[in-house]
Amino acid sequence: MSNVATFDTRTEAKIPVESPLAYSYRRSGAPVPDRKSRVVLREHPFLGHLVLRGGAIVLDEAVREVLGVSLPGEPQGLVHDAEGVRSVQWISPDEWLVIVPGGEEFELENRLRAALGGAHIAISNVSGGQTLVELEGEAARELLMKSVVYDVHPSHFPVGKGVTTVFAKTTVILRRPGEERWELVVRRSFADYTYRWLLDAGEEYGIGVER
Amino acid sequence: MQRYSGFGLVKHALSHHENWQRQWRNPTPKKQYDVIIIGGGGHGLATAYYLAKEHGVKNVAVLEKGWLGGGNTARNTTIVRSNYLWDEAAALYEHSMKLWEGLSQDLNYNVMFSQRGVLNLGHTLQDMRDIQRRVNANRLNGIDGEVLDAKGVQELVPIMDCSKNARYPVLGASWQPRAGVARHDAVAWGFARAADAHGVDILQQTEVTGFKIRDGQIYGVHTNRGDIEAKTVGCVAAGNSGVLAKMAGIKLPLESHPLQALVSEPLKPVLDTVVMSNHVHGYISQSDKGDLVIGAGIDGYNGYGQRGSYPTVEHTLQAIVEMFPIFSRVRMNRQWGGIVDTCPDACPILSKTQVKGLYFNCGWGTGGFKATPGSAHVFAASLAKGEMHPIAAPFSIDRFHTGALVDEHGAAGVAH
Amino acid sequence: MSQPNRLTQGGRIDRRQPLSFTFNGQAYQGYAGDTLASALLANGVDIVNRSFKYSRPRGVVAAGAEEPNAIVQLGSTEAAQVPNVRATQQALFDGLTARSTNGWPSVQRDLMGLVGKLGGQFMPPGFYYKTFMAPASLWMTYEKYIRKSAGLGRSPAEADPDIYDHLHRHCDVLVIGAGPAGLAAALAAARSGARVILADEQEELGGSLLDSRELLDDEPAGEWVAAAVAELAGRDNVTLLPRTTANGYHDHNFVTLHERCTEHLGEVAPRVTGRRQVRSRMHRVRAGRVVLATGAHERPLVYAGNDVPGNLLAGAVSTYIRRYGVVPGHKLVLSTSNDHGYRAALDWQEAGREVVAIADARPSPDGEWVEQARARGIRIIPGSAVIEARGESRVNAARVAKIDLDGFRVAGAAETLTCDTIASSGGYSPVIHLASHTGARPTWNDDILGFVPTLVKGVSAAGGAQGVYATAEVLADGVEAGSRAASEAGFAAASVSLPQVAARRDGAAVALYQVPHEKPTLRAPKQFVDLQNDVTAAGIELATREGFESIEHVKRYTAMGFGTDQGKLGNINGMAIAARCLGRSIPEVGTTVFRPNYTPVTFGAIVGRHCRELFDPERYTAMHQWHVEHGAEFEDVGQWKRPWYFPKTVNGKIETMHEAVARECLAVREAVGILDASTLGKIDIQGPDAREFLGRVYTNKWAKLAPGRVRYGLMCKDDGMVFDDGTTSCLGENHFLMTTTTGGAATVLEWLELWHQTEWPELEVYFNSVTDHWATMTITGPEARKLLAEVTDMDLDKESFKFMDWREGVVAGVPARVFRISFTGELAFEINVQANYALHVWETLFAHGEKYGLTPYGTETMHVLRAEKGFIIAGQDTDGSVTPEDLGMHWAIGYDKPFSWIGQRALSRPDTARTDRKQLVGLKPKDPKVVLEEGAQIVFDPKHAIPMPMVGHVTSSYYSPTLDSGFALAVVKGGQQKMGETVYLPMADGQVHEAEIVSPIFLDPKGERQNV
Amino acid sequence: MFYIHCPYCGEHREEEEFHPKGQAHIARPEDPDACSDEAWGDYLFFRDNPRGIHHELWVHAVGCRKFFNVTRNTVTYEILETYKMGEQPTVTAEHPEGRPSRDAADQGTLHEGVRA
Repeated sequence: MSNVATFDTRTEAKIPVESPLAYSYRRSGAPVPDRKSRVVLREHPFLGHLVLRGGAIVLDEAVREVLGVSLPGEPQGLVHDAEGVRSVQWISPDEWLVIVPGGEEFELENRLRAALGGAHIAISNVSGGQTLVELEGEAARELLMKSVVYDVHPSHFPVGKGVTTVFAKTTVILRRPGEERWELVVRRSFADYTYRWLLDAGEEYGIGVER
Repeated sequence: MQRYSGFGLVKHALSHHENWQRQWRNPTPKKQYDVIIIGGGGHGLATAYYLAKEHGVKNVAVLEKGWLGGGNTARNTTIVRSNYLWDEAAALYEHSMKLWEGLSQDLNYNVMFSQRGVLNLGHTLQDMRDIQRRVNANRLNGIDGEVLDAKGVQELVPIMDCSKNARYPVLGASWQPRAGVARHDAVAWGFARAADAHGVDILQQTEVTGFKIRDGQIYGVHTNRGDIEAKTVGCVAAGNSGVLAKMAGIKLPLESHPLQALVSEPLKPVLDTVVMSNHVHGYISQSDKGDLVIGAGIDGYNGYGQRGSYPTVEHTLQAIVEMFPIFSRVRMNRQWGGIVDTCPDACPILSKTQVKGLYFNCGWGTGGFKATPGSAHVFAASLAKGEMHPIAAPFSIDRFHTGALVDEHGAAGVAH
Repeated sequence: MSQPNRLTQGGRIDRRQPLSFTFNGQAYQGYAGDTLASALLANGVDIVNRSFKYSRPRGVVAAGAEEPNAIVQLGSTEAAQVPNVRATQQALFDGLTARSTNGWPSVQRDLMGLVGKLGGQFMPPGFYYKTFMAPASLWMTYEKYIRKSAGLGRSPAEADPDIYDHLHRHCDVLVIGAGPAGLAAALAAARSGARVILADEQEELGGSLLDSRELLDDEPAGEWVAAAVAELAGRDNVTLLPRTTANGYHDHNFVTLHERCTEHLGEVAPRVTGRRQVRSRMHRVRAGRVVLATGAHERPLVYAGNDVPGNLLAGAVSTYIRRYGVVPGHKLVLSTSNDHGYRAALDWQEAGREVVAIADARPSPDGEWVEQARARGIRIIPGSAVIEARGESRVNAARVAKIDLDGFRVAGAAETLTCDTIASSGGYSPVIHLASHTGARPTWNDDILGFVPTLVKGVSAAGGAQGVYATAEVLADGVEAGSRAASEAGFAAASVSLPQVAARRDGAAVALYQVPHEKPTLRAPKQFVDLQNDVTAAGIELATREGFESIEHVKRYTAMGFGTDQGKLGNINGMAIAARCLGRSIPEVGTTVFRPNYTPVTFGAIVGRHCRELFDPERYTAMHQWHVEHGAEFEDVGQWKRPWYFPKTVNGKIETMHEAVARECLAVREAVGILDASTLGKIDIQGPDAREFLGRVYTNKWAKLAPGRVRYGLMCKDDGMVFDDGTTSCLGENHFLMTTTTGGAATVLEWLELWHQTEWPELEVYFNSVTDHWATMTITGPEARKLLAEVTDMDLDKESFKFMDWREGVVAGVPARVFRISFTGELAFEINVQANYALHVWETLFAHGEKYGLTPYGTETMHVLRAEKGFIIAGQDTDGSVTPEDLGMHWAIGYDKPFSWIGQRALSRPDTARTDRKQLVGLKPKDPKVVLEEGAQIVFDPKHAIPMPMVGHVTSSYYSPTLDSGFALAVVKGGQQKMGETVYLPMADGQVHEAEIVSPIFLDPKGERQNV
Repeated sequence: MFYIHCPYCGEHREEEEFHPKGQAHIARPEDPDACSDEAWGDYLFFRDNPRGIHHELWVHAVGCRKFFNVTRNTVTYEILETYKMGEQPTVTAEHPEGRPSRDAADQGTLHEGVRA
């Protein structure tokens, strides 16, 4: 696809990397979880994040071919591959977020582009711009209730759902990959605010951070 | 008109207050007037007053569909200032300020105009540039004001957090000492009483349901109390202007939005000036009764419901507590909403229309209360003379076609 | 310690848990389960406050949210101060410290009271409108004294030690109020499986059942409450929220519930295992259906002297006796218009104290409780009322007389009965406040003599809230409302069997609001309507005489209902009095509108966590840590923290901004500087129509920009005014990278989407934000190429990598896109790398940069450097009223583009086409040492009288170390045609600066320096 | 605070996720250069401002980022319907109870996703 400039922003060279939360760990610390921690925060940094734009029908076939999962066509859908490490999430009628293990994203983009031929689509690599923060534990849901305006009750937010919503005074993509597990996709420049908010609001649950 | 004075008060007290007269009559509508003012808020009543007092036009009716002073006059945060950026707006608001300064005596009604000064805070470098620009312009327009640095602000308002640790530290402010607050209801009542004394008929519960227009000339209105004739009609109906204009087949570039405000419980005096911040977005003063009177933002959607969205109130109080951390334990007593008719350039419309004899005075957005006497004074002159007063002339509807806007939004900067 | 009014048994207090507290410095004791008000009454404290206007002594009147008098200041330390606490709703805790809010030197002996007594007659409503006008110059002095006497409590002087919280909740059915109706509704809804929230403002759920005389299933009502609460608590689809007030009912069933989490425990929230707890929490509830089970407030009667301590609501008397084991006096006279009031007399007598008489306004009362009272030998005086209470600091007698209800007159001689307590009941007013928040006006119901709520979609009312008062009916009403709400929310109704309640025969009530006095209202002793604001019946009558005929006018003129109780006790009485004076009915006078809050809520709770460090997000770039470590001062740009300048310590002294910026500027002009430009918005644009789209949203041309090239673009709105700018790079034939201003990033992206989605959906193009993905560092200055060459093997030759080119490569081992664009006028490379690598690249540049004098610079230096080149900053040199022509950017306007781009049409309007508009120019101060003030106004004639015609203003102004002179950008009327002319800038200090209009490009007009 | 059904997300979402963008169905004139100054001024600035039923453009800013239309009563604030770009309202001031269906006549004249 000569009309679009793809670019591998990642290198195999041994270069020090900094996750979006690196500054926050230094500045605000990371309380070690203990037995009384009812919620634990874990960052999954350096994953591959791709934004897929295009028509659902066009993209679906390519995604199935390349990733082996079908594109969630219904709003708020979130699917994982068999290994549970690659996911595709509905963001908008013509937008999906693909998250894969770090380093796979460039090849994936190229394979998708190849599979899509000349179709009108767009793929943007945003791996450096966001990070995945996981919340786990019995108090995770209540911590989210303090933070997001969206209804996170299990009857309304089953496993396999994901939404973009208001988090305090910023925006997150909120996903529920498992019963006790929630994921926040956080923009890099807002990561510190989000982290400080979660530590503050999570204090009463004895929030711990696993690093 | 029964004159009010301290002596009179004592005299009435001795007769158990049994001899106070009505402040205004409750007349039955006449068939015909020289001028009809639609809208019995502050602007409308004041227009009638100045028509009668300054132009000898006494055969005037003010038509109010509800109760006088019941719209935005009763629902604002009572701030009066004239430190506007653009020459045209500054001239209008300063004209008003000068009238405010003698208003209680002029009306023989204490509108409690308290010139305790207004601070407009700056929190960013661009805020400070805008403040300097505005204060410099004010000075050359003959309007008082100075630029203060953070220390100067702290001295004026010791209870405010002016430290560098704030999320958006106070870098400075503009300070207009002559600005202040006034007792909003009293303004409507004072003008009503004074207009009534000049013979103006204030007709409450009188709703205009249509206009009588022939050959492009207005000659009266239909109301729920029958038709009333007049060859000059001034619409001063704030949020309802659009609805009226539509009846006359006139388009206005107006949108009516909810503007919220709130008060705390009454407190002992703690804040003796008016503090406004565009950047963290809240403004606050303390009323003579002790309530903190706090202004919230305009909601982005159109609304006639006299209420807005709760997050707007939350954001406003966040701003107030950010500026005044000591108020965290103070309680919010009441919130309410007004309906503000906003123009695309944040300036009002004082204009003739394509219907001869039909004038509009509207689009005041958040600036209406402070403009009350000035707006009415120039509008009355325009109605009396059939020609827009020079101070009113730049605010014609035409500007939205020629592009000659008086953009007070620009004063706050658009993109950074 | 003695509690003279405490009963030895009964009530829901725990006598085994005594609690100490102080009031006005005096130590007292109460029990767990007390409110501050019940504890004060137990201790025989009569005067709890002084009134607002007349400074009259006041005591406790009510037992709940409607209390107007018992407003106190809480707190033993400065930071813990809480103004205006309602003693009837404050749970007693050990160590509670309270004071009256008014009264000087003390609430017992108050000097202002003397003023009120002597001067009260001179303070009719609105007196301040009628005086203090002469001389005009003294008004501010008068006002100072008026203000001094205002207010209730005082603000703390220190910051709040506590934290607050929000919880976003969603439910199928929200039940507000946990009295009989609310409990029944919650049970019905809960059993259907719906998600239910039940909130109640009191310390305990149960409402009126907690002090009821009635038996439910032959057990005291409290037993049924306990069982119902236990069932609800055991269900995981139910959330119970005691101590939680529904304070605001907003659109589409959004309700704010304010939970007082620790206010019953102490003045500062105690820590639990070292962790902070919130003092109070706002539940922001979105409910499918709402059931208002908010009950009713009793109305007092309005009679002379009804504000003297010892005048209470009849229902409150019962509540204090039955719930708190407190009898607030010894000898009671009851004045009532209905049967409910009799409860107070029966309870009083059962508590072992004397009921002197019951003055019943009805000529022949005959209900069941009336019969009981009669049977117990209590004296009932039919057709009568208390017309006047006597006493100063406590009631010492009641004057009772026959009254003529229709004629509004006293119909017989008054009898003076010695007593210390007068209880009154004028019937009930449904609590319609929340329904009224929605904007729906309540309607008057003559059957219940009260307003009932008008309900919007999705809400229903049950029990007292809609005028249903008999317990059995209330319970049934609750079940019905709860079932209906659940079924409307999609849940099948479940059965709820109601407890048996013995039916009671009540006689009909009469309408009685103001009690007549022998003297006409204006001459009678004060009859209070709104106790908190000292509004009297005479005041209302006077207002109506003066022409204030609408109830809104009456309220505003007298201040009725504007207190912290929002007229819960007084408003209906006030309306009734206004109606009487005007000869109209209550609904004709007008209905009232209640506004949020139902009861006042602390700012802190509304603010939640959005304060202090979490007031607003701070956005950081990937290099932020480095900036902090290197001593940067920061500038707020939108939510970003950008380095403003990097002051160095030279000889132990920290540089001023002026010094630092001069050093940074020279480093760039003479060596090399580096800027963190990551905050610029970056939008990835892909699609076959991307180029066409750019042509429509930018003023200039994009048709021929080749891959590998970069172009500056200017964006207007359709009114022709500039709103953003930036460079856009052609990455591929169908692929562009747009940059925006830092503050404009989100706005521009939404702007592009707006046009694409709503006007040109046929254009095949997508926009994605990649702002955060890339970190951007600009190295600029004559040494920039040499520096870059050390860390890359890219071909940096000026012929193969031209100005306004971009190239891919590896910088410091990291894949990078490098853009040869310049905002400084110097040779410059903008290096973009994935943000996770950014700190490494940045530090590598510094590792190599020292020998070239690599200097970090911030936004201030960037501004100076760009201004020397005449480059604008959108939002600083433009203000939403500036066109591209005004900026002199003819070169960036494609008038001949095929599509009429956004903003083009507007440029030919009469005003925008004028040639004498304010135009961007340079200003050279005549005195090079002068740095003009940004925002200084420009005039052609400095001698002109004020108001002086202004022709423009300075938009940007700096000292240029390169030019060793001040210089400025400005807009001047017709300025582009006035090169070389002199303008004047009259300043606040009296100085008038002179400046010459020059080109806005001060340095290197041919652009040679950036092109090397 | 409104609860708004996003026609693209297919569910009700809190107002805080949305931004109002003014009156709906204001189309940019096809040929701006052929417009009179008055027509251009009308397009830029003049809006209906009804008391009652109003059609508005909103964007699901913190969500799917799609623009869509809302029919709302500006007095009661009740939202009567939301519909995608390119569709026409069924509830109007003339038909406050809603027209029987989005009839064919309307559908025929619209094209995908435009304001008009």
